[in-house]
Amino acid sequence: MKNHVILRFVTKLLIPHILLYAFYVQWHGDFGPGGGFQAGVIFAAAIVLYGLIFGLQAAERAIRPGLVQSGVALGLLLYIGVGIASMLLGGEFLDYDALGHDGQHHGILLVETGVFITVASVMITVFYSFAELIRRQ
Amino acid sequence: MTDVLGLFNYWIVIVLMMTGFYIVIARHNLIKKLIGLSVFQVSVFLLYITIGVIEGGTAPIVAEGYAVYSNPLPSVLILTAIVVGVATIAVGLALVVRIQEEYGTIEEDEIQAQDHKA
Amino acid sequence: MDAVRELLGWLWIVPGATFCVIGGIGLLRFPEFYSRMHAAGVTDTLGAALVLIGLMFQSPDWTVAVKLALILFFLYVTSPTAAHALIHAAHTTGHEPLLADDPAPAHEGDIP
Amino acid sequence: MSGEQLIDIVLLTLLASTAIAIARLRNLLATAMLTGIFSLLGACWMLFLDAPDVAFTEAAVGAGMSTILILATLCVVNAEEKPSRESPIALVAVLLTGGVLVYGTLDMPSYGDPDAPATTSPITRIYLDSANAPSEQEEGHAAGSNPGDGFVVGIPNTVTTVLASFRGYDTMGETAVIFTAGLGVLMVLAGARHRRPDPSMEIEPEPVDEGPGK
Repeated sequence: MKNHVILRFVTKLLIPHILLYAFYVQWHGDFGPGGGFQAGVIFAAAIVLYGLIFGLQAAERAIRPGLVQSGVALGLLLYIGVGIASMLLGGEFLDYDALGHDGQHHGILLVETGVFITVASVMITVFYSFAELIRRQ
Repeated sequence: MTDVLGLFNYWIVIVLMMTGFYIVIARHNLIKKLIGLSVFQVSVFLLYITIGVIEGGTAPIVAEGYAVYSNPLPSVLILTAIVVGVATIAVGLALVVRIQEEYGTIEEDEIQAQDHKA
Repeated sequence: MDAVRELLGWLWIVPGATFCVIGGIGLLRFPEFYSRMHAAGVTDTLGAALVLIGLMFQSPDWTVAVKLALILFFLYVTSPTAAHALIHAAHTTGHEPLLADDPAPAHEGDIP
Repeated sequence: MSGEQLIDIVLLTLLASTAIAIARLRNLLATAMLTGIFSLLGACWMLFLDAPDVAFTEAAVGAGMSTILILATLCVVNAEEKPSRESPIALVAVLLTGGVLVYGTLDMPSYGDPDAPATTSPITRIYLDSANAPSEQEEGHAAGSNPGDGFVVGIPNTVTTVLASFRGYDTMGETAVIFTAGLGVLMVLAGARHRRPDPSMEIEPEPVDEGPGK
Protein backbone atom coordinates (compact mmCIF):
# COMPACT_ATOMS: atom_id res chain seq x y z
CA MET A 1 0.00 0.00 0.00
CA LYS A 2 3.04 2.24 -0.23
CA ASN A 3 2.30 3.88 -3.57
CA HIS A 4 -1.34 4.87 -2.89
CA VAL A 5 -0.57 8.55 -2.60
CA ILE A 6 -4.14 9.72 -3.11
CA LEU A 7 -5.53 7.30 -0.53
CA ARG A 8 -2.88 8.24 2.01
CA PHE A 9 -3.53 11.95 1.53
CA VAL A 10 -7.29 11.61 1.80
CA THR A 11 -6.96 9.41 4.89
CA LYS A 12 -4.72 11.99 6.51
CA LEU A 13 -7.37 14.57 5.66
CA LEU A 14 -10.30 12.52 6.99
CA ILE A 15 -9.08 10.79 10.14
CA PRO A 16 -9.03 13.88 12.42
CA HIS A 17 -12.60 14.68 11.36
CA ILE A 18 -13.77 11.14 12.03
CA LEU A 19 -12.19 11.11 15.49
CA LEU A 20 -13.62 14.53 16.30
CA TYR A 21 -17.02 13.31 15.13
CA ALA A 22 -16.72 10.22 17.35
CA PHE A 23 -16.09 12.40 20.41
CA TYR A 24 -18.93 14.74 19.38
CA VAL A 25 -21.28 11.76 19.16
CA GLN A 26 -20.09 10.51 22.51
CA TRP A 27 -20.59 13.70 24.51
CA HIS A 28 -23.51 15.04 22.55
CA GLY A 29 -25.45 11.84 23.24
CA ASP A 30 -27.68 13.63 25.73
CA PHE A 31 -29.08 16.28 23.42
CA GLY A 32 -28.90 14.70 19.99
CA PRO A 33 -28.77 11.16 18.67
CA GLY A 34 -25.60 9.56 19.94
CA GLY A 35 -24.06 7.63 22.78
CA GLY A 36 -21.30 5.31 23.83
CA PHE A 37 -22.00 2.48 21.41
CA GLN A 38 -22.03 4.57 18.21
CA ALA A 39 -19.06 6.68 19.30
CA GLY A 40 -17.00 3.58 20.11
CA VAL A 41 -17.64 2.04 16.71
CA ILE A 42 -16.89 5.28 14.86
CA PHE A 43 -13.64 5.67 16.80
CA ALA A 44 -12.67 2.10 15.97
CA ALA A 45 -13.58 2.69 12.30
CA ALA A 46 -11.12 5.58 12.18
CA ILE A 47 -8.32 3.43 13.60
CA VAL A 48 -9.20 0.58 11.22
CA LEU A 49 -9.10 3.01 8.29
CA TYR A 50 -5.66 4.17 9.46
CA GLY A 51 -4.52 0.58 9.80
CA LEU A 52 -5.79 -0.37 6.34
CA ILE A 53 -4.11 2.48 4.52
CA PHE A 54 -0.90 2.96 6.47
CA GLY A 55 -0.34 -0.66 7.38
CA LEU A 56 -0.64 -2.62 10.61
CA GLN A 57 2.72 -1.49 12.03
CA ALA A 58 1.75 2.18 11.79
CA ALA A 59 -1.60 1.51 13.47
CA GLU A 60 0.01 -0.58 16.21
CA ARG A 61 2.60 2.17 16.75
CA ALA A 62 -0.21 4.72 17.00
CA ILE A 63 -2.30 2.67 19.43
CA ARG A 64 -0.35 -0.15 21.08
CA PRO A 65 -2.15 -3.53 21.23
CA GLY A 66 -1.35 -3.75 24.94
CA LEU A 67 -3.11 -0.47 25.60
CA VAL A 68 -6.17 -1.56 23.60
CA GLN A 69 -6.41 -4.92 25.31
CA SER A 70 -6.36 -3.21 28.71
CA GLY A 71 -8.96 -0.74 27.37
CA VAL A 72 -11.34 -3.67 26.82
CA ALA A 73 -11.41 -4.28 30.56
CA LEU A 74 -11.03 -0.64 31.57
CA GLY A 75 -14.36 0.46 30.09
CA LEU A 76 -16.28 -2.22 31.94
CA LEU A 77 -14.35 -1.37 35.12
CA LEU A 78 -15.39 2.28 34.77
CA TYR A 79 -19.02 1.24 34.28
CA ILE A 80 -19.11 -0.99 37.35
CA GLY A 81 -17.03 1.58 39.24
CA VAL A 82 -19.78 4.16 38.75
CA GLY A 83 -22.25 1.59 40.12
CA ILE A 84 -20.08 0.88 43.16
CA ALA A 85 -19.48 4.60 43.69
CA SER A 86 -23.19 5.32 43.78
CA MET A 87 -23.56 2.44 46.28
CA LEU A 88 -20.78 3.85 48.46
CA LEU A 89 -22.44 7.27 48.37
CA GLY A 90 -25.59 5.83 49.89
CA GLY A 91 -27.79 5.06 46.82
CA GLU A 92 -28.48 1.63 45.32
CA PHE A 93 -26.16 0.07 42.74
CA LEU A 94 -26.09 2.29 39.61
CA ASP A 95 -28.50 4.85 41.17
CA TYR A 96 -26.97 8.06 39.83
CA ASP A 97 -28.89 10.36 42.17
CA ALA A 98 -26.38 9.56 44.88
CA LEU A 99 -23.62 11.07 42.76
CA GLY A 100 -24.43 14.59 43.92
CA HIS A 101 -26.43 17.53 42.57
CA ASP A 102 -26.79 16.81 38.85
CA GLY A 103 -26.04 13.12 39.50
CA GLN A 104 -28.16 11.70 36.67
CA HIS A 105 -26.36 13.75 34.04
CA HIS A 106 -22.86 12.96 35.29
CA GLY A 107 -23.72 9.32 35.89
CA ILE A 108 -25.00 8.82 32.36
CA LEU A 109 -21.97 10.60 30.84
CA LEU A 110 -19.55 8.46 32.87
CA VAL A 111 -21.34 5.26 32.01
CA GLU A 112 -21.46 6.15 28.32
CA THR A 113 -17.71 6.85 28.41
CA GLY A 114 -17.18 3.40 29.91
CA VAL A 115 -19.20 1.84 27.09
CA PHE A 116 -17.26 3.95 24.56
CA ILE A 117 -13.90 2.66 25.81
CA THR A 118 -14.99 -0.99 25.86
CA VAL A 119 -16.67 -0.99 22.43
CA ALA A 120 -13.83 0.91 20.75
CA SER A 121 -11.16 -1.33 22.30
CA VAL A 122 -13.00 -4.56 21.41
CA MET A 123 -13.39 -3.51 17.79
CA ILE A 124 -9.74 -2.48 17.55
CA THR A 125 -8.43 -5.67 19.17
CA VAL A 126 -10.56 -7.76 16.80
CA PHE A 127 -9.15 -5.83 13.86
CA TYR A 128 -5.59 -6.24 15.17
CA SER A 129 -6.06 -10.00 15.61
CA PHE A 130 -7.36 -10.47 12.05
CA ALA A 131 -4.74 -8.13 10.56
CA GLU A 132 -2.05 -10.04 12.48
CA LEU A 133 -3.26 -13.26 10.82
CA ILE A 134 -3.16 -11.72 7.35
CA ARG A 135 0.33 -10.33 7.95
CA ARG A 136 1.52 -13.75 9.12
CA GLN A 137 0.06 -15.39 5.99
CA MET B 1 -57.52 -6.14 3.07
CA THR B 2 -57.49 -2.35 3.07
CA ASP B 3 -54.51 -2.05 5.36
CA VAL B 4 -52.20 -4.22 3.27
CA LEU B 5 -49.92 -1.19 3.40
CA GLY B 6 -50.08 -1.27 7.19
CA LEU B 7 -48.89 -4.85 7.40
CA PHE B 8 -46.51 -4.57 4.44
CA ASN B 9 -43.67 -3.71 6.81
CA TYR B 10 -44.14 -6.88 8.83
CA TRP B 11 -44.30 -9.03 5.70
CA ILE B 12 -41.03 -7.63 4.39
CA VAL B 13 -39.44 -8.27 7.80
CA ILE B 14 -40.68 -11.86 7.55
CA VAL B 15 -39.25 -12.18 4.02
CA LEU B 16 -35.86 -11.02 5.32
CA MET B 17 -36.11 -13.37 8.29
CA MET B 18 -36.90 -16.32 6.06
CA THR B 19 -34.09 -15.44 3.63
CA GLY B 20 -31.61 -15.37 6.51
CA PHE B 21 -33.12 -18.61 7.82
CA TYR B 22 -32.78 -20.22 4.37
CA ILE B 23 -29.14 -19.15 4.02
CA VAL B 24 -28.32 -20.65 7.40
CA ILE B 25 -30.06 -23.93 6.61
CA ALA B 26 -29.33 -24.55 2.94
CA ARG B 27 -25.84 -23.16 2.41
CA HIS B 28 -22.88 -25.32 3.41
CA ASN B 29 -20.21 -22.61 3.50
CA LEU B 30 -19.60 -21.45 7.09
CA ILE B 31 -19.00 -17.80 6.19
CA LYS B 32 -22.23 -17.81 4.18
CA LYS B 33 -24.03 -19.15 7.24
CA LEU B 34 -22.68 -16.29 9.35
CA ILE B 35 -23.80 -13.76 6.75
CA GLY B 36 -27.23 -15.42 6.79
CA LEU B 37 -27.24 -15.02 10.55
CA SER B 38 -26.53 -11.29 10.28
CA VAL B 39 -29.36 -10.94 7.72
CA PHE B 40 -31.66 -12.69 10.20
CA GLN B 41 -30.52 -10.33 12.98
CA VAL B 42 -31.11 -7.19 10.90
CA SER B 43 -34.66 -8.36 10.18
CA VAL B 44 -35.35 -8.83 13.92
CA PHE B 45 -34.01 -5.34 14.59
CA LEU B 46 -36.31 -3.88 11.90
CA LEU B 47 -39.29 -5.72 13.41
CA TYR B 48 -38.66 -4.14 16.81
CA ILE B 49 -38.28 -0.66 15.39
CA THR B 50 -41.43 -0.98 13.24
CA ILE B 51 -43.49 -1.68 16.36
CA GLY B 52 -42.31 1.51 18.08
CA VAL B 53 -43.34 3.93 15.32
CA ILE B 54 -46.27 6.36 15.60
CA GLU B 55 -47.83 8.01 12.57
CA GLY B 56 -46.59 11.62 12.38
CA GLY B 57 -44.29 11.20 15.38
CA THR B 58 -40.67 12.30 15.41
CA ALA B 59 -37.48 10.90 16.89
CA PRO B 60 -37.70 10.32 20.68
CA ILE B 61 -35.62 13.44 21.44
CA VAL B 62 -37.77 15.87 23.40
CA ALA B 63 -37.71 19.32 21.77
CA GLU B 64 -40.15 22.21 21.89
CA GLY B 65 -42.69 22.33 19.12
CA TYR B 66 -43.05 18.55 18.88
CA ALA B 67 -45.68 16.65 20.82
CA VAL B 68 -45.84 13.16 19.31
CA TYR B 69 -42.71 11.05 19.75
CA SER B 70 -42.06 7.49 18.63
CA ASN B 71 -41.50 4.95 21.42
CA PRO B 72 -37.88 5.11 22.72
CA LEU B 73 -37.85 1.60 24.20
CA PRO B 74 -37.35 -0.46 20.99
CA SER B 75 -34.51 1.86 19.98
CA VAL B 76 -32.77 1.18 23.29
CA LEU B 77 -33.11 -2.59 22.99
CA ILE B 78 -31.84 -2.61 19.41
CA LEU B 79 -28.98 -0.19 20.01
CA THR B 80 -27.13 -2.60 22.24
CA ALA B 81 -28.27 -5.65 20.25
CA ILE B 82 -26.54 -4.38 17.09
CA VAL B 83 -23.14 -3.99 18.73
CA VAL B 84 -23.48 -7.32 20.55
CA GLY B 85 -24.46 -8.87 17.18
CA VAL B 86 -21.28 -7.67 15.56
CA ALA B 87 -19.17 -8.83 18.50
CA THR B 88 -20.64 -12.34 18.28
CA ILE B 89 -20.15 -12.43 14.51
CA ALA B 90 -16.50 -11.49 15.09
CA VAL B 91 -16.16 -14.50 17.41
CA GLY B 92 -17.87 -16.66 14.77
CA LEU B 93 -15.46 -15.49 12.09
CA ALA B 94 -12.50 -16.14 14.39
CA LEU B 95 -13.77 -19.70 14.86
CA VAL B 96 -14.15 -20.06 11.08
CA VAL B 97 -10.49 -19.11 10.70
CA ARG B 98 -9.47 -21.73 13.23
CA ILE B 99 -11.71 -24.37 11.64
CA GLN B 100 -10.18 -23.65 8.24
CA GLU B 101 -6.74 -24.04 9.78
CA GLU B 102 -7.52 -27.36 11.40
CA TYR B 103 -9.72 -28.95 8.72
CA GLY B 104 -8.37 -27.13 5.67
CA THR B 105 -11.92 -26.38 4.50
CA ILE B 106 -14.96 -24.42 5.59
CA GLU B 107 -17.58 -26.48 3.76
CA GLU B 108 -19.78 -28.06 6.36
CA ASP B 109 -20.15 -31.44 4.64
CA GLU B 110 -16.39 -31.89 4.18
CA ILE B 111 -15.84 -31.08 7.83
CA GLN B 112 -18.41 -33.67 8.87
CA ALA B 113 -16.77 -36.18 6.52
CA GLN B 114 -13.42 -35.63 8.17
CA ASP B 115 -15.04 -35.91 11.60
CA HIS B 116 -16.64 -39.26 10.77
CA LYS B 117 -13.32 -40.48 9.37
CA ALA B 118 -11.32 -39.44 12.48
CA MET C 1 -38.92 34.88 0.62
CA ASP C 2 -39.50 31.29 1.65
CA ALA C 3 -41.31 30.50 -1.58
CA VAL C 4 -38.33 31.74 -3.59
CA ARG C 5 -35.97 29.60 -1.53
CA GLU C 6 -38.27 26.61 -1.88
CA LEU C 7 -38.41 27.03 -5.64
CA LEU C 8 -34.65 27.57 -5.85
CA GLY C 9 -34.19 24.38 -3.86
CA TRP C 10 -36.39 22.41 -6.23
CA LEU C 11 -34.50 23.96 -9.14
CA TRP C 12 -31.36 22.19 -7.88
CA ILE C 13 -32.87 18.96 -6.59
CA VAL C 14 -34.66 17.91 -9.79
CA PRO C 15 -31.54 18.00 -12.03
CA GLY C 16 -29.60 16.27 -9.24
CA ALA C 17 -32.17 13.50 -9.16
CA THR C 18 -32.09 13.14 -12.95
CA PHE C 19 -28.29 12.81 -12.84
CA CYS C 20 -28.66 10.03 -10.29
CA VAL C 21 -31.15 8.24 -12.58
CA ILE C 22 -28.85 8.77 -15.58
CA GLY C 23 -25.94 7.34 -13.56
CA GLY C 24 -28.06 4.34 -12.63
CA ILE C 25 -29.06 3.67 -16.23
CA GLY C 26 -25.43 4.10 -17.30
CA LEU C 27 -24.39 1.59 -14.66
CA LEU C 28 -26.64 -1.02 -16.26
CA ARG C 29 -26.09 -0.35 -19.92
CA PHE C 30 -22.34 0.21 -20.26
CA PRO C 31 -20.51 -2.88 -21.60
CA GLU C 32 -17.49 -3.15 -19.32
CA PHE C 33 -16.08 -2.25 -15.97
CA TYR C 34 -14.34 1.05 -16.61
CA SER C 35 -17.26 2.74 -18.38
CA ARG C 36 -19.61 1.46 -15.66
CA MET C 37 -17.33 3.05 -13.08
CA HIS C 38 -17.64 6.33 -14.98
CA ALA C 39 -21.43 6.11 -14.73
CA ALA C 40 -21.20 5.33 -11.00
CA GLY C 41 -18.92 8.34 -10.64
CA VAL C 42 -21.55 10.58 -12.21
CA THR C 43 -24.14 9.55 -9.64
CA ASP C 44 -21.73 9.86 -6.73
CA THR C 45 -20.34 13.29 -7.30
CA LEU C 46 -22.71 15.32 -9.46
CA GLY C 47 -26.08 13.85 -8.51
CA ALA C 48 -25.49 13.85 -4.77
CA ALA C 49 -23.90 17.31 -4.80
CA LEU C 50 -26.81 18.93 -6.66
CA VAL C 51 -29.37 17.33 -4.36
CA LEU C 52 -27.42 18.48 -1.31
CA ILE C 53 -27.15 22.05 -2.58
CA GLY C 54 -30.89 22.01 -3.27
CA LEU C 55 -31.54 20.80 0.28
CA MET C 56 -29.34 23.57 1.60
CA PHE C 57 -31.64 26.10 -0.04
CA GLN C 58 -34.67 24.46 1.49
CA SER C 59 -33.22 23.99 4.98
CA PRO C 60 -35.31 25.64 7.75
CA ASP C 61 -32.43 27.44 9.51
CA TRP C 62 -28.78 28.08 8.88
CA THR C 63 -27.43 25.41 11.29
CA VAL C 64 -28.99 22.71 9.10
CA ALA C 65 -27.42 24.37 6.06
CA VAL C 66 -23.99 24.25 7.71
CA LYS C 67 -24.39 20.55 8.46
CA LEU C 68 -25.41 19.93 4.85
CA ALA C 69 -22.34 21.88 3.69
CA LEU C 70 -20.16 19.61 5.85
CA ILE C 71 -21.80 16.54 4.31
CA LEU C 72 -21.19 18.02 0.87
CA PHE C 73 -17.49 18.53 1.73
CA PHE C 74 -17.08 14.94 2.92
CA LEU C 75 -18.94 13.53 -0.10
CA TYR C 76 -16.73 15.59 -2.39
CA VAL C 77 -13.64 14.15 -0.72
CA THR C 78 -14.67 10.51 -0.28
CA SER C 79 -16.64 9.48 -3.38
CA PRO C 80 -13.99 10.36 -5.99
CA THR C 81 -11.40 8.67 -3.76
CA ALA C 82 -13.54 5.56 -3.57
CA ALA C 83 -13.89 5.53 -7.34
CA HIS C 84 -10.12 6.05 -7.67
CA ALA C 85 -9.35 3.19 -5.27
CA LEU C 86 -11.70 0.86 -7.14
CA ILE C 87 -10.29 1.64 -10.55
CA HIS C 88 -6.69 1.54 -9.28
CA ALA C 89 -7.30 -1.88 -7.78
CA ALA C 90 -8.90 -3.11 -11.01
CA HIS C 91 -6.01 -1.77 -13.07
CA THR C 92 -3.24 -3.19 -10.91
CA THR C 93 -4.82 -6.65 -11.01
CA GLY C 94 -4.54 -6.56 -14.80
CA HIS C 95 -8.12 -5.78 -15.73
CA GLU C 96 -7.81 -4.63 -19.34
CA PRO C 97 -10.25 -1.92 -20.57
CA LEU C 98 -12.32 -2.85 -23.63
CA LEU C 99 -10.88 -0.89 -26.57
CA ALA C 100 -12.80 0.14 -29.71
CA ASP C 101 -11.44 -2.66 -31.93
CA ASP C 102 -12.03 -5.46 -29.42
CA PRO C 103 -15.04 -7.74 -30.14
CA ALA C 104 -17.92 -6.61 -27.92
CA PRO C 105 -18.52 -9.27 -25.21
CA ALA C 106 -22.10 -10.27 -24.34
CA HIS C 107 -22.06 -8.71 -20.85
CA GLU C 108 -18.60 -9.17 -19.41
CA GLY C 109 -18.06 -9.26 -15.69
CA ASP C 110 -21.23 -11.11 -14.71
CA ILE C 111 -20.97 -12.52 -11.20
CA PRO C 112 -21.68 -16.31 -11.38
CA MET D 1 -50.57 6.15 -1.22
CA SER D 2 -48.82 9.13 0.32
CA GLY D 3 -45.25 10.00 -0.63
CA GLU D 4 -44.02 8.56 2.64
CA GLN D 5 -45.50 5.16 1.96
CA LEU D 6 -43.97 5.21 -1.51
CA ILE D 7 -40.48 5.72 -0.09
CA ASP D 8 -41.24 3.06 2.51
CA ILE D 9 -42.20 0.50 -0.13
CA VAL D 10 -39.27 1.32 -2.43
CA LEU D 11 -36.79 0.97 0.44
CA LEU D 12 -38.35 -2.29 1.59
CA THR D 13 -38.37 -3.95 -1.81
CA LEU D 14 -34.74 -2.87 -2.30
CA LEU D 15 -33.91 -4.43 1.08
CA ALA D 16 -35.71 -7.69 0.26
CA SER D 17 -34.05 -7.95 -3.17
CA THR D 18 -30.59 -7.43 -1.61
CA ALA D 19 -31.32 -10.19 0.90
CA ILE D 20 -32.43 -12.57 -1.86
CA ALA D 21 -29.33 -11.65 -3.90
CA ILE D 22 -27.18 -12.52 -0.86
CA ALA D 23 -28.90 -15.90 -0.66
CA ARG D 24 -28.35 -16.71 -4.32
CA LEU D 25 -24.77 -15.53 -4.89
CA ARG D 26 -21.89 -18.01 -4.79
CA ASN D 27 -19.01 -15.50 -4.95
CA LEU D 28 -18.18 -14.80 -1.28
CA LEU D 29 -16.57 -11.44 -1.98
CA ALA D 30 -19.73 -10.16 -3.68
CA THR D 31 -21.78 -11.48 -0.74
CA ALA D 32 -19.62 -9.51 1.69
CA MET D 33 -20.20 -6.33 -0.33
CA LEU D 34 -23.92 -7.01 -0.48
CA THR D 35 -23.99 -7.46 3.31
CA GLY D 36 -22.60 -3.94 3.64
CA ILE D 37 -25.23 -2.59 1.25
CA PHE D 38 -27.91 -4.54 3.10
CA SER D 39 -26.93 -2.99 6.43
CA LEU D 40 -26.82 0.47 4.88
CA LEU D 41 -30.34 0.02 3.46
CA GLY D 42 -31.45 -1.22 6.89
CA ALA D 43 -29.96 1.92 8.42
CA CYS D 44 -31.79 4.11 5.87
CA TRP D 45 -35.05 2.39 6.70
CA MET D 46 -34.46 2.80 10.44
CA LEU D 47 -33.93 6.50 9.86
CA PHE D 48 -37.21 6.50 7.98
CA LEU D 49 -38.81 4.88 11.05
CA ASP D 50 -37.80 7.82 13.27
CA ALA D 51 -35.00 6.00 15.10
CA PRO D 52 -31.81 8.03 14.40
CA ASP D 53 -29.73 6.46 17.18
CA VAL D 54 -30.28 2.98 15.84
CA ALA D 55 -29.77 4.04 12.21
CA PHE D 56 -26.47 5.57 13.32
CA THR D 57 -25.27 2.38 14.94
CA GLU D 58 -26.51 0.12 12.16
CA ALA D 59 -24.72 2.20 9.52
CA ALA D 60 -21.45 2.45 11.47
CA VAL D 61 -21.48 -1.19 12.55
CA GLY D 62 -23.21 -2.97 9.69
CA ALA D 63 -21.70 -1.16 6.74
CA GLY D 64 -18.38 -0.46 8.46
CA MET D 65 -17.17 -3.05 10.87
CA SER D 66 -18.86 -6.29 9.87
CA THR D 67 -17.94 -5.89 6.20
CA ILE D 68 -14.31 -5.34 7.15
CA LEU D 69 -14.34 -8.39 9.43
CA ILE D 70 -15.86 -10.61 6.75
CA LEU D 71 -13.35 -9.36 4.17
CA ALA D 72 -10.49 -9.97 6.61
CA THR D 73 -11.71 -13.54 7.14
CA LEU D 74 -11.98 -14.01 3.39
CA CYS D 75 -8.36 -12.80 3.05
CA VAL D 76 -7.20 -15.35 5.60
CA VAL D 77 -9.43 -18.20 4.44
CA ASN D 78 -9.58 -17.29 0.69
CA ALA D 79 -12.14 -20.01 0.08
CA GLU D 80 -14.63 -20.12 -2.77
CA GLU D 81 -18.10 -21.45 -2.04
CA LYS D 82 -18.33 -24.85 -3.75
CA PRO D 83 -21.60 -25.42 -5.65
CA SER D 84 -23.51 -27.98 -3.63
CA ARG D 85 -26.94 -29.45 -4.32
CA GLU D 86 -29.41 -27.82 -1.91
CA SER D 87 -32.07 -30.17 -0.62
CA PRO D 88 -35.60 -28.84 -1.35
CA ILE D 89 -36.59 -29.66 2.23
CA ALA D 90 -34.89 -26.45 3.35
CA LEU D 91 -37.00 -24.40 0.95
CA VAL D 92 -40.19 -26.15 2.07
CA ALA D 93 -39.35 -25.59 5.73
CA VAL D 94 -38.61 -21.92 5.10
CA LEU D 95 -41.80 -21.33 3.12
CA LEU D 96 -43.86 -23.11 5.76
CA THR D 97 -42.44 -21.03 8.60
CA GLY D 98 -42.87 -17.88 6.53
CA GLY D 99 -46.50 -18.70 5.84
CA VAL D 100 -47.25 -19.29 9.51
CA LEU D 101 -45.53 -16.02 10.45
CA VAL D 102 -47.44 -14.04 7.83
CA TYR D 103 -50.66 -15.58 9.16
CA GLY D 104 -49.54 -14.45 12.62
CA THR D 105 -49.13 -10.82 11.57
CA LEU D 106 -52.67 -10.51 10.19
CA ASP D 107 -54.07 -9.18 13.45
CA MET D 108 -51.07 -7.09 14.48
CA PRO D 109 -51.63 -3.33 14.68
CA SER D 110 -50.90 -1.73 11.34
CA TYR D 111 -47.78 0.36 10.87
CA GLY D 112 -47.73 3.50 13.01
CA ASP D 113 -51.35 3.69 14.17
CA PRO D 114 -51.54 5.83 17.32
CA ASP D 115 -53.61 3.46 19.44
CA ALA D 116 -51.36 0.42 19.12
CA PRO D 117 -50.75 -1.16 22.54
CA ALA D 118 -47.03 -0.38 22.40
CA THR D 119 -47.55 3.32 22.16
CA THR D 120 -50.49 3.86 24.51
CA SER D 121 -48.94 2.09 27.49
CA PRO D 122 -48.17 4.36 30.53
CA ILE D 123 -44.53 3.26 30.46
CA THR D 124 -43.90 5.17 27.23
CA ARG D 125 -45.34 8.26 28.89
CA ILE D 126 -42.89 7.87 31.80
CA TYR D 127 -39.92 7.54 29.45
CA LEU D 128 -40.90 10.64 27.49
CA ASP D 129 -41.69 12.66 30.64
CA SER D 130 -38.26 11.80 32.04
CA ALA D 131 -36.86 14.48 29.76
CA ASN D 132 -38.64 17.38 31.46
CA ALA D 133 -36.27 19.83 33.09
CA PRO D 134 -35.82 18.84 36.78
CA SER D 135 -36.60 22.42 37.86
CA GLU D 136 -40.34 21.82 37.30
CA GLN D 137 -40.43 18.89 39.71
CA GLU D 138 -38.02 18.26 42.54
CA GLU D 139 -34.73 16.39 41.92
CA GLY D 140 -35.14 13.00 40.17
CA HIS D 141 -36.96 10.96 42.78
CA ALA D 142 -37.20 7.25 42.18
CA ALA D 143 -40.29 6.08 40.33
CA GLY D 144 -42.96 5.97 43.04
CA SER D 145 -45.39 3.11 43.55
CA ASN D 146 -48.05 4.34 41.12
CA PRO D 147 -46.89 4.52 37.49
CA GLY D 148 -48.05 8.16 37.24
CA ASP D 149 -45.20 9.30 39.47
CA GLY D 150 -42.49 9.93 36.80
CA PHE D 151 -38.72 9.59 37.26
CA VAL D 152 -37.21 12.83 36.04
CA VAL D 153 -33.75 12.88 34.48
CA GLY D 154 -33.87 16.08 32.49
CA ILE D 155 -31.98 14.83 29.41
CA PRO D 156 -33.71 15.56 26.08
CA ASN D 157 -32.54 12.38 24.36
CA THR D 158 -34.85 9.86 26.01
CA VAL D 159 -33.10 6.97 24.25
CA THR D 160 -29.86 7.69 26.13
CA THR D 161 -31.78 8.22 29.34
CA VAL D 162 -33.55 4.88 29.09
CA LEU D 163 -30.35 3.18 27.94
CA ALA D 164 -28.13 4.39 30.75
CA SER D 165 -30.42 5.36 33.60
CA PHE D 166 -33.62 3.30 33.47
CA ARG D 167 -31.89 0.25 31.98
CA GLY D 168 -28.38 0.89 33.34
CA TYR D 169 -28.07 -2.62 34.75
CA ASP D 170 -28.94 -4.30 31.44
CA THR D 171 -26.53 -2.07 29.52
CA MET D 172 -23.84 -3.14 31.97
CA GLY D 173 -24.67 -6.72 31.05
CA GLU D 174 -24.47 -5.87 27.34
CA THR D 175 -21.07 -4.25 27.85
CA ALA D 176 -19.94 -7.38 29.68
CA VAL D 177 -21.11 -9.45 26.66
CA ILE D 178 -19.06 -7.26 24.32
CA PHE D 179 -16.09 -7.58 26.68
CA THR D 180 -16.39 -11.38 26.65
CA ALA D 181 -16.70 -11.44 22.86
CA GLY D 182 -13.52 -9.38 22.55
CA LEU D 183 -11.79 -11.75 24.95
CA GLY D 184 -13.10 -14.74 22.98
CA VAL D 185 -11.69 -13.47 19.71
CA LEU D 186 -8.35 -12.75 21.35
CA MET D 187 -8.07 -16.24 22.81
CA VAL D 188 -9.27 -18.04 19.68
CA LEU D 189 -6.99 -16.18 17.32
CA ALA D 190 -4.01 -15.99 19.67
CA GLY D 191 -3.56 -19.74 19.27
CA ALA D 192 -3.69 -19.58 15.48
CA ARG D 193 -0.61 -17.45 15.15
CA HIS D 194 1.94 -19.93 16.51
CA ARG D 195 0.79 -23.18 14.94
CA ARG D 196 1.64 -24.10 11.31
CA PRO D 197 -1.28 -26.46 10.45
CA ASP D 198 0.03 -29.95 9.60
CA PRO D 199 -3.04 -31.85 8.41
CA SER D 200 -1.18 -35.16 8.14
CA MET D 201 -0.29 -35.15 11.83
CA GLU D 202 -3.12 -36.53 13.90
CA ILE D 203 -2.04 -35.05 17.23
CA GLU D 204 -0.96 -31.46 17.04
CA PRO D 205 2.57 -30.87 18.55
CA GLU D 206 2.38 -28.49 21.51
CA PRO D 207 3.34 -25.07 20.04
CA VAL D 208 6.37 -23.35 21.55
CA ASP D 209 4.99 -20.18 23.13
CA GLU D 210 6.55 -17.01 21.72
CA GLY D 211 6.84 -15.41 25.16
CA PRO D 212 4.30 -13.09 26.80
CA GLY D 213 2.95 -11.36 23.68
CA LYS D 214 4.59 -8.34 21.94
